Amino acid sequence: MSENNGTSFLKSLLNAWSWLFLILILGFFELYAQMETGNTFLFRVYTLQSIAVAASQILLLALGLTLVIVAGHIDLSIAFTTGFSAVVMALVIRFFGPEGGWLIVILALGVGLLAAIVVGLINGWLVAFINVPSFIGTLGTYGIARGVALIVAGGATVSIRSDEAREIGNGIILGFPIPVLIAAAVAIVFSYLLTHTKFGVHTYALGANRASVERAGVDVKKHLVILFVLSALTAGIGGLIYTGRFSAGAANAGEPILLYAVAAVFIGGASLTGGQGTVVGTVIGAIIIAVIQFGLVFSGLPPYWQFVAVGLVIIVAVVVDQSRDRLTGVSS
Amino acid sequence: MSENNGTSFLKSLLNAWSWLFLILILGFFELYAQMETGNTFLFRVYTLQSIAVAASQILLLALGLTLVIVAGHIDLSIAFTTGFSAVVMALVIRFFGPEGGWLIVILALGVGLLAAIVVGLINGWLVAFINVPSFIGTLGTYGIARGVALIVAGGATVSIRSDEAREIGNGIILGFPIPVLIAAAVAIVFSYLLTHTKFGVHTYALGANRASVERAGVDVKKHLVILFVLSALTAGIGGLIYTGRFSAGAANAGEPILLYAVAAVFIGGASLTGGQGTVVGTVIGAIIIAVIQFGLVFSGLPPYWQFVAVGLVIIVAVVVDQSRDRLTGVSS
Amino acid sequence: MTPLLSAKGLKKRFGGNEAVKDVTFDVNEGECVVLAGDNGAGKSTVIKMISGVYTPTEGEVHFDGGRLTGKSAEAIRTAGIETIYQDLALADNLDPGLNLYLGREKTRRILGLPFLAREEMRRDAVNVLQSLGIVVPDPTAPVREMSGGQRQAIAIARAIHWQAKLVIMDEPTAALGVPEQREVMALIERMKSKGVGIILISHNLPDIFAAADRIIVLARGVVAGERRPSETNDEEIVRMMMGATL
Amino acid sequence: MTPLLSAKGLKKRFGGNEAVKDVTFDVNEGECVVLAGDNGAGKSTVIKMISGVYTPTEGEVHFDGGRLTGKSAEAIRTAGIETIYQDLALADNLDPGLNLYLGREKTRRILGLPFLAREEMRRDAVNVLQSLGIVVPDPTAPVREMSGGQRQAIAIARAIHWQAKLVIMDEPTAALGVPEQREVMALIERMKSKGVGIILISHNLPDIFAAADRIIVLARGVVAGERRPSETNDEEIVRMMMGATL
Amino acid sequence: QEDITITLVPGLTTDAFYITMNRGAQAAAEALGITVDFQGAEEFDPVLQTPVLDAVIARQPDAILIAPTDSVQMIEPLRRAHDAGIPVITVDTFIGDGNYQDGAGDGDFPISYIASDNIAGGRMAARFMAEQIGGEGKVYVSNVRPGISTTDQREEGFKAEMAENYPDVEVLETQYNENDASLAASQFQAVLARNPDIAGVFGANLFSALGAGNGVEGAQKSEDVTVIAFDAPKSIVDNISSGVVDAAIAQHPAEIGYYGVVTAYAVLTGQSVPTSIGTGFTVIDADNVNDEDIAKFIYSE
Ligand SMILES: Nc1ncnc2c1ncn2[C@@H]1O[C@H](COP(=O)(O)OP(=O)(O)OP(=O)(O)O)[C@@H](O)[C@H]1O
Ligand SMILES: Nc1ncnc2c1ncn2[C@@H]1O[C@H](COP(=O)(O)OP(=O)(O)OP(=O)(O)O)[C@@H](O)[C@H]1O
Ligand SMILES: O[C@@H]1[C@@H](O)[C@H](O)OC[C@H]1O
Ligand SMILES: [Mg+2]
Ligand SMILES: [Mg+2]
Repeated sequence: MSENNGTSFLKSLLNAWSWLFLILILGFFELYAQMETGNTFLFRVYTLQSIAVAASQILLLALGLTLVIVAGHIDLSIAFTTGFSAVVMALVIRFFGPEGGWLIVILALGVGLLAAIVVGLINGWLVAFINVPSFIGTLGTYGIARGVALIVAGGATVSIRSDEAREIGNGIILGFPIPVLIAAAVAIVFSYLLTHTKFGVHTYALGANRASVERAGVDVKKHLVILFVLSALTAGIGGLIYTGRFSAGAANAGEPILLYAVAAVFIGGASLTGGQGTVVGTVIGAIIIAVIQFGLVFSGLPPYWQFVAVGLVIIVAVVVDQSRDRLTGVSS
Repeated sequence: MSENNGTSFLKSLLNAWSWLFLILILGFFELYAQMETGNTFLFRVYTLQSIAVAASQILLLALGLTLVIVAGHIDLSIAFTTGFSAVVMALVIRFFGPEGGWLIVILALGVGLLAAIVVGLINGWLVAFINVPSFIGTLGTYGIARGVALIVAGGATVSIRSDEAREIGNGIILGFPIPVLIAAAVAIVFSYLLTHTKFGVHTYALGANRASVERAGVDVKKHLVILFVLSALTAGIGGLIYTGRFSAGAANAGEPILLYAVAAVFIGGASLTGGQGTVVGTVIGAIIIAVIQFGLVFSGLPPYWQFVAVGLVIIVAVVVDQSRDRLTGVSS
Repeated sequence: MTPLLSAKGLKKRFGGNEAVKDVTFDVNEGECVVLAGDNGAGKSTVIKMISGVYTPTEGEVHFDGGRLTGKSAEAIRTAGIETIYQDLALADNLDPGLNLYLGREKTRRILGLPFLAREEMRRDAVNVLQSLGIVVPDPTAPVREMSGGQRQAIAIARAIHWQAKLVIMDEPTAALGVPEQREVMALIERMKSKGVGIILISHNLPDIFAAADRIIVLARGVVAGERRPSETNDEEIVRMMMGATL
Repeated sequence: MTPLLSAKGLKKRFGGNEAVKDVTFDVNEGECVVLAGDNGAGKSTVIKMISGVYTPTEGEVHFDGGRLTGKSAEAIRTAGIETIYQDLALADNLDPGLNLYLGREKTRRILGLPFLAREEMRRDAVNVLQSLGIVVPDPTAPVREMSGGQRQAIAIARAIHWQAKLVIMDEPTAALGVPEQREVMALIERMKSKGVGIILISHNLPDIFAAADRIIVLARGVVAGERRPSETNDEEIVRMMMGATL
Repeated sequence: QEDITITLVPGLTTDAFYITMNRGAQAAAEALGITVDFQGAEEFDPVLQTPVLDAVIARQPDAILIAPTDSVQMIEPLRRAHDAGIPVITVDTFIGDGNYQDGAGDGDFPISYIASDNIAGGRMAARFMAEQIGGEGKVYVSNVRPGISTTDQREEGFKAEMAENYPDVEVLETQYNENDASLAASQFQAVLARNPDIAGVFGANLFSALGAGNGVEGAQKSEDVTVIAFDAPKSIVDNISSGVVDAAIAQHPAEIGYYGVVTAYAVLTGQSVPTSIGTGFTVIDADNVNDEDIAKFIYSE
């Protein structure tokens, strides 16, 4: 109880603002849909499922990235770690043929994740041991993962036929698409990691002041390696889901969503300089992005105006967030 | 003289390392060319011109960005500020028809730059006055500039017929392509700004510790607005050159170059947290990128392997830079 | 005589916490007013409301005939108030010369264009620091690489280098060596004799008694009392500091 | 009796500048050794070579029978050395409780999973700070929002909260109020009586004389001399500090 | 039926080809008195196209015309439209094997496929190139990036035609330019530096061709090097007039859009329609670029 007085209670209340903003735009689209088409926007299983699946594909890149950004670093390579692991998974399935069954699919998932972990280890090693700034180090592995994915795939995509893989990407359990369940599980684990474990505290401290953790006797190099492996791992899971959803491993699977993933993390409250950001914030950020993408198409706004609208909404999302600080006089 | 003793002399000597690395890769390609094809790689006006033009297109996005990054911020919107100003210039020329002559082209250049400045002002206002984190604010204007460029263009590209515009993009003066001369002029001005003026000192101080400049009585908000306007302005110049080179203003002109521009700034020694980086470094960074892009094609490496090689070279460029610190024992 | 500076009813609230309230005091020309008080009493908060870092939640500050409250840090500095902050507020990536002149850099024209006079500023920094008894081994190095006391001396140098009418010093000698502390105390005397007003924050009782014309004691954000050094002693001051806490 | 800690021939070079050289000294159990010296003399550099922040350019450190040099900061802390750094080294975005326990956080198992015991750590922090005479208005706030003295107290709390065999304190009282300074001095006495070895860096002569069993004076990076407080006086110590400079 | 609404989902919204296709679709819509919406993603990519498609399905249009961004990967997302009872017609690109309604293969459910065959277009470019360079010499393909099915197919057709019918033409490694004309220009110059005898470049889309043309011009090789462009927006046509580009393979996107809408209308009004409609190509070069009847094949931008 004692910590729930004063600022802290106020804070948790105010952290609800991004939720509020999300509810606001949902309300807006619902109203619009009712007036314009007479149909509901929100209260359809199909709409909710579609938005949730789109958000979860963004989220799987954004979750690991959140940890890396909180620690004051960045990971660009996830753009192609996703593709690399998607391609590797597809190759394993193709190698054993469509009759492989669950055993082979599970093997393929494992090998796909291993591929991602290798990228993460290289990133961690570069940043922690060779002191390469993470922006440049992971831009390097971005190119490497891309090239290797294309080389092993022997082209851009490896298509497969596997009902089991398809089930992972498109199955629905109790109304919840499997990709959404997986993303939710990863989000819960990462939220736990970041808020309730030593590892999480050290990640925040690292972002604020590397010396503080180093001098406190934390093995910062090891910590960094783990961070980049986690980031690669979630991106890799994103790749596996991709392969399942689309029955093809594509080397480019993650590239077009990188920017959205980074945006989700920043909308969620992270900062370039590190030390800030939460998993819950990133989840809301990813959902906001998925909702406006869906909602704008749904509303029938012409495509070029949608670019403008997405830009505006992103800015407004953060301005709303800022004004809460101003209202409560936290800044000077 | 007094400041050229001790560390400082050593420093300036060591800053030559990135030059050295550049010379190294040039040497490598030259050697390769001599052995493999019997031709020279480097000692052809034509090769040099071609690399320089490619570098200058990257550089025009990277120069303004360098200032912004030194100040601890980022500007993603340049990806489409370039396209916006390219499109606007093309529209003005098209409006007056192919017989407009220099007067119209100059008018078009002016209006194109004005368009860019508007984007810069919005960025500056968002970051300085509304306290929107620059990553999100400029991601928002990225979308807006993109949408507006496409809307005003009424499509993706605006083609023009203007010998004057074509001259700006493709002319050569005393062996120097005009785009290269323009980029060089901007680089010299920005290098002067960053190293020899109050504005430059405040930019570095801002990146290290915003409070230090604020409390020293510098108008930080105004400073930020100027920074973002400068960044938009150089990106806009890049757009004008693009329109000249290709006789078409394309809304997407800058988008594929953004990542290379950011990479050039970081290869040049800047850091995510601000307070570091130089114009000279960025110039070398951009040249390194242009050289490897050219050199790898020249060397006949298969395309997928080129992705891998670019990644490796980027990493090695920075590792070389790091090892100099290690050799001189600057780090603990 | 109207006071050089007068603060009236200053209050500052951070979120739910009122760090400072009802703080009213004057500073006259050539006078050194010491703000004393326990840790967290609100001393730094008070001086930041004067120097323009914080906007007071309530109250206002007048200086040299004008109203300061609401003005920018820039305007307040131009009006003639220099401040040494407790956290120093240095630009760690710049050398001592540039830190000394930050915001007021010296330039030299070459072909009509202004160029920073880096060496000159550096030389000046070395001289000012020397007058405080501080030698930095490499004046071209960024201040990040300097020792705690060297850094503090640079912050002091920055404030005293300008012809200010009022100098605010938040624990200026905390990191300084013995001889340097003495230099700063002597400096305060010299500035007073030139008519400069001084607000000094210090936890060092001998220094407080040596420098102060008046001592204002803050306790838990409010003024617990005001004394002239000749009217009081160490014990009373310490008791006043604790006063509100008991 | 073998000393608890012995430093032999320590040297540290930064770029072209030799900040410290030939520094040799011992610390015994229950002994307080003061490192005194002017600003920039090399005191902080010496203790960072002991605590593992810097690797010495030359020389080595032995502690409690083992060699420290080359070990990580982590290993050195585990071996039983706690350090209060001059720059505090706090994680500004965390609350006092997490800063107190940084690297050694308390957890509690719920359904077999470890969860940080935030409230418990916070409560402990409030208590340790209270024992130093410090009250923070909101212990859930990040330490970024604390006053200079509150921050320093958190750094002190962090070092004394653990059962260390040697505590290194780099100007621990610089930002503290008068009563808090007294608390820290008393604390040093209590630790000594429990057999803890202490290295104290301070510019405050009365404190130096009160706490020290031996005073080692550094001047311009080298040991200018070593004295027991009973054998010397303020003036001699100050002269030794300046010694090499003259 | 006044209130028929059809949505056209292009491969990407910012491309002259699809903008022109939309123009044709709107012309048909006007003629038929129905509504055609245009909704798509910013890049030619299945991950981006899928959420757009999902939202389009939520609006429940009467039919969907789509240029699927991948033949395999878009099967599942399009099945959702089919399952929702919305007829699907693919334009420009196809899913599965492209043969619909024959009971074979995964992606069999679309009603019809209306396009100019990109592989055939690539072959046409190769034939024209071979003629121009006299049946021998070195050429290469300047392409966007691996993984875009349309441009990949043009490259495939180009290479296949050369391999089968022009043994003396050597096709060098493809160069990928990320849709950056500036990079495409520098790549041409690098290829030239290595192969001073380079005879031709096939630019597989607008920016690849614009860039290659600029590179050729910069090297003052316009006389010796043949540049063939795929697609014919105005900027390419201007470059043909000025001699920088030698020829463009123009698809007929407006026709595709027009027939697409008409086919959908036919389906919705209960007529039977063919499962595939091929639209042609027109080669634009210096000889015919100023002809009256060529103008209609120039894309809007
Ligand atoms: N930015 C801030 N946000 C929230 N609380 C703050 C902030 N700055 C100061 N405080 C609180 O206000 C109170 C007064 O702080 P202030 O820094 O003025 O103390 P001080 O008298 O200068 O103490 P010290 O002697 O330790 O420097 C403290 O309890 C502190 O925690
Ligand atoms: N990281 C560094 N890089 C370069 N020079 C350094 C570095 N750290 C310290 N120095 C230099 O080494 C010398 C000794 O510094 P040190 O911090 O040890 O002094 P100190 O005795 O602790 O002084 P103070 O009492 O002011 O804290 C100083 O001249 C300082 O400028
Ligand atoms: O220009 C191309 C267009 O013609 C094709 O159909 O889709 C991909 C585009 O890049
Ligand atoms: Mg204070
Ligand atoms: Mg020190």
